[in-house]
Amino acid sequence: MARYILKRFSLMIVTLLVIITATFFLMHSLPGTPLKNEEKLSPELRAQILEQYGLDKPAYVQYFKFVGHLVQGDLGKSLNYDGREVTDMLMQGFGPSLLIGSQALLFGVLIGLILGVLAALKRNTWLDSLATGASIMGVSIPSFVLAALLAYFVGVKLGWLPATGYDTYSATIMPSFALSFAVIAQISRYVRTEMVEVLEQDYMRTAKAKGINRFAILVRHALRNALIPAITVMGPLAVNIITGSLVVEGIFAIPGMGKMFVESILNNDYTVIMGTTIFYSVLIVVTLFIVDLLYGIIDPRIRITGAKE
Amino acid sequence: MSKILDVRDLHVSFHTYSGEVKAVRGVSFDVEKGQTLAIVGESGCGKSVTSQAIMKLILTPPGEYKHGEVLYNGKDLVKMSEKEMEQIRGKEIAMIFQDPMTSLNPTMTVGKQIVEGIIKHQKLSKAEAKEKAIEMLKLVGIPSPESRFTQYPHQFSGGMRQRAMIAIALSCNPNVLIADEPTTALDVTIQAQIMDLMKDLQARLGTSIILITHDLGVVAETADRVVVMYAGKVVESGTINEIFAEPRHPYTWGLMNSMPKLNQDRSEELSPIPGAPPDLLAPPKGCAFAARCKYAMKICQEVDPELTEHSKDHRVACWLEHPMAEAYRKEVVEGRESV
Amino acid sequence: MSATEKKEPILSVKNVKKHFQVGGKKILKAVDGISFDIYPGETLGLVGESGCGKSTVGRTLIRLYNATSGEVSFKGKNVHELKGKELKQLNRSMQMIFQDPYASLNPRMKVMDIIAEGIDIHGLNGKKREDRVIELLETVGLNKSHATRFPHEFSGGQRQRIGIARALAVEPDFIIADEPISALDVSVQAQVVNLMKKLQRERGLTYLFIAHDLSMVKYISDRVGVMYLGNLVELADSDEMYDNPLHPYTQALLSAVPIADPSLKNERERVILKGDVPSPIDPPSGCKFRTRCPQAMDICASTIPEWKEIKEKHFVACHLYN
Amino acid sequence: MSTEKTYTPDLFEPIGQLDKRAEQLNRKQVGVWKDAWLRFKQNKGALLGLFLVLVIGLLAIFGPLINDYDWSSQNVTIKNQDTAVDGHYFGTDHAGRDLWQRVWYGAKVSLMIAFLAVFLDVIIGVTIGGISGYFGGRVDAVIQRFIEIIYSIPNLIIIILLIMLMEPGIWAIAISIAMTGWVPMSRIVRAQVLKLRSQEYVLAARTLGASHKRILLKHLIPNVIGPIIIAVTFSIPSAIFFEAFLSFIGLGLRPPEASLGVLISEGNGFMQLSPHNLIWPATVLSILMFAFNMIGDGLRDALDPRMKK
Repeated sequence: MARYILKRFSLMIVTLLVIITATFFLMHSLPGTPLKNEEKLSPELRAQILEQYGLDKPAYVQYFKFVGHLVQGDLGKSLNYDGREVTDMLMQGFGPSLLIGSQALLFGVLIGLILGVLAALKRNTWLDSLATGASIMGVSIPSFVLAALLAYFVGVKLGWLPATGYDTYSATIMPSFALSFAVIAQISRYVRTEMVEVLEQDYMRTAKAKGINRFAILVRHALRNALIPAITVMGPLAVNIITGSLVVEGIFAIPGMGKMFVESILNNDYTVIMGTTIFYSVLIVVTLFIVDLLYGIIDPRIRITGAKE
Repeated sequence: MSKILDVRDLHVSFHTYSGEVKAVRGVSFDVEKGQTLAIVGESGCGKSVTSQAIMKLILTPPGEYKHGEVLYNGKDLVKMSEKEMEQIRGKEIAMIFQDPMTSLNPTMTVGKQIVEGIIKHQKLSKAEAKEKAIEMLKLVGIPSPESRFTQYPHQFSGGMRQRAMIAIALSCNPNVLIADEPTTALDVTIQAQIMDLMKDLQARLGTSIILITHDLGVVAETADRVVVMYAGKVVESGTINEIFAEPRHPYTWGLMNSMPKLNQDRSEELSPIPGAPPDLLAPPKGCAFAARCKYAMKICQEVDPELTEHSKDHRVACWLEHPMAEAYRKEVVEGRESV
Repeated sequence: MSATEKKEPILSVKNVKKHFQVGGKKILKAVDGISFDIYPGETLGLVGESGCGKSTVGRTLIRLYNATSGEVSFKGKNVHELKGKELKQLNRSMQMIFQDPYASLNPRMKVMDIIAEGIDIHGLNGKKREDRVIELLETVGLNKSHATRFPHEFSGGQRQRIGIARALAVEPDFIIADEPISALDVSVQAQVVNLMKKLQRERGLTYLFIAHDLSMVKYISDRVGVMYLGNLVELADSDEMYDNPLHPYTQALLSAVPIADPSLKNERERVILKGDVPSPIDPPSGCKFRTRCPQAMDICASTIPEWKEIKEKHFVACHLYN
Repeated sequence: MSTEKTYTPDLFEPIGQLDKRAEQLNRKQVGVWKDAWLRFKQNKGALLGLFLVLVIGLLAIFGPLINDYDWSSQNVTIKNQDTAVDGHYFGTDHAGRDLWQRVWYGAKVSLMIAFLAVFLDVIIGVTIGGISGYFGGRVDAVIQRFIEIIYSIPNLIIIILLIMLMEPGIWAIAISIAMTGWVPMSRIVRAQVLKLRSQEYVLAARTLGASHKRILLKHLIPNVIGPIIIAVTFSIPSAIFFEAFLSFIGLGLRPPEASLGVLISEGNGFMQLSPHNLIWPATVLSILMFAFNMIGDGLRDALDPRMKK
């Protein structure tokens, strides 16, 4: 097990390094310039600004400086918002995003699980078709389309919930719901497949032959075995929610990281783009690491022998 | 001796994508207390389906109990509700399966899997159930049962897993043990261990055993009575000596002749049964074996023979048993003996 | 088969080892130094329980695996050093029949193309391709109408015969049959075994017959070798092996085979081995069988028993016979 | 045997073994692909999906011929009309352009990008997966480490960074999407090839002396084609989604160019005023994604050997 953790951990570190390096050099090779209103600047002022941000040095010097600062949690200053610390901006944006994202995840996982399990149990009935239909709808309607429609109909037309802003708790409901749609779809699909497979396993028959009642068999034997692999979808789910948040936050005018990221892209705000990219990557890579770890702890086959089979 | 289990004219079908597969088409046999009944036949003959049907382990759908009764101590299991069946399964009738690798839950300790049934049927406390489970592990010959109790199936070897399966099955002292190809997935030396264990436990506990197998050797060494199945039907049944010493159905002959004898001359050919069993999606009109039978008569293609009593225990479903075929049968038997 | 004994061996295996690397630094010694000869026209049976390395032996002989060490010489040439034309020749004269009738035929190819694969590869255009395939189909008891069908339409026994026809297409002299009947029903096994014997009579084929069914092996083989954990423990003429087994493992193996005759039930004395086969990744020291051997001695733990010809043509590796 | 029935002696005449019948094939002759089609046909949802894709595909090609407008001409006098007059079946947008024309033109562009991206996916994914699986050993190990790293970088971030690097346009978008899309494809192909490589029929071909080329062409490719087709059907909606997503956050095509994403993004801006600007392209997009997902589901059931029995 220790070897397994170590292997996963080193992979995580390598991945992060690759991401940071790639992001940095990609940003450096980008066309266009980060300076606002460049044409109005005098050459002296330009040079001064470039120097101030360290942009006059060769790329590799900037890189090492960047990594050095990064380790201390310093992501530099925004080029756009008159020198605001990127770290501060991230911290500010992270709160709303985290709230909305985790609400979406919780709701989505819960509903998805229920749908998936029911669909598998009532295989080839109307319930199964309904759940399958719902999950295909979930992957077919992009979150931003759903968000825009919700904002208009529920927010503007019906006026039940605030269409924009982040002032009251009720404002988080619609964005969370819009984001949870894809989660429901993904989870219910996965759980159904796993569950159907587990239900056909020989050990289910063994359990039944013991005279255990149907409900106990489901809980003790089927669910556990079906949900262990379902843990692995958590990584892709986190990615899904982040992807969705980029647009959904914009639509509902939530002052979160997603909105900030999109704006930084449109403004060529290099330091913010880099900061956010790295932050997202860390988030996802760490999530994947935790998921792997959890999987290893929960599945005795990995926990004990360090590998499946 | 008294009958503990009596299967009468059982029919089981499966509804599949291509149509109704009539897997079991009228099977009757009975099991006596403390005895071992072997059901033999080749793959697809319906022996496994029959064994699972007794415990009502067939999923419906796609399966369907079309007809027949399974009388256990006089009560018909086919008519019982799931709730009532829960009191039968594991407690009265228990089962072990062919593949010990897949028949145990991979994410539950072996101990828990034994305890589960004990708690359900014997109303013991957790501690008592654990004690009983460890006792069972010891009984089936698993060394250091206390530490094995907390291990997972993947930490067991194939033979050990089958022992654990037997421990699960016997933990509530069932009256009938159904063993569905219990040694097929195991190596010869391990197979001998398991068969030995089963015989030993039967002698100690007085359990009746239904042994499902394709291996006539295993049958000869363990069974008291034998049922031979072909294409979802019983073609011959009788005591072990009757079946091996004077088999009467051409299919039973075929099975025996296709195996090399102990001292078979290498230059002598084996006599295989040509062809393959019929597709049970559309079973033939007459005798299902007619197409592969060396001794087929016209009637065999037309009418399916019924199981008739040759002697008290010995029953055969073949037109050669008919009085009108007596002369031909004599000819056939003489021909067989002269070879 | 006394005539064959004086001949030169068609295949000679000298101290062949095949090790696999599994998960990091662990080494699985699937075959750990075995030697034997096969003479033209004979059938050598190779038996043992799962994981003993018998299939690995077969695959190493035909170069599906490269031997870790040792030498396989076929008709006087080292199999693992052949290249180009000589390698092509080897592919024609040495062939293989596989275990799983469902996995050994490509589901996307018609029977015609499956059987003709060897003909196509080696450009054997002596006869028309189609005629040759039909001839082969008839040899294995099938017919012309089967040529245009796909494998999934056939039964296990028929598929196995198609596999045999594919091997025969290149006219080999030596065939490795890797558990060719294990996946088949008893009555169908006899079909395949009879066919193999017929082909041997008619074409003078040499077989290496790998199986775990001891009674079938005895029936088909002239000589039998018994393997345990990557080593040959005993090798002798079939009758000699079954009547007079020397190695304790062979004795146990033979006594464990159930015999389909209830009258013998109480007469036989059985040796029931304790415990399981140890892992080939970390096998016991000395004689690998000592952990389960009812007659193990002190020396068995420290010294690997020598592979010796105890009687004429009867080899065994056991300290009891030193 | 019922004694009441009487049988005539001639019925008891021996006829012996029916040798020929014994070797006869029971089943009807059905090719592998035909069998798959029969299964696919049974799936109503999949058929519906196929139908919808065909309809939208035809409309994307021929739809613009139906009325007399074109996709880029503006007519400021009829801005944001939401009813169908004068052959503006879908009304007009904020610049007075015909929405019917724009939606079908946009659908065509979106489909083109998706097909292009998936085409690149297949080329890269099959090559890398195939090499990795077929050669195995060290080659495989190196490729797999590399893929593991790429896999744990959020694909969204790679896409965004790449697209910032290139001039926005059809190719740039397709390439960016393909840059992450090939990973799952290569995984599928690798897993299949690894499995097939040790199948006995491949071993048989090797013992017959078959060349690498022959094994690849005759044995491996025909047997991995099924899973590839399934993966392709699921990759198309995913590519359509990413195109729309990029356009929505302003990194895709720019108006007046049109794609479904561009139209949805524009429509979102005028949501309050005239929701039909959003609803039409959003509906087409969702139907398209729904249809491809349904087809994928149907194909998986039809081609997946696990379901065959």
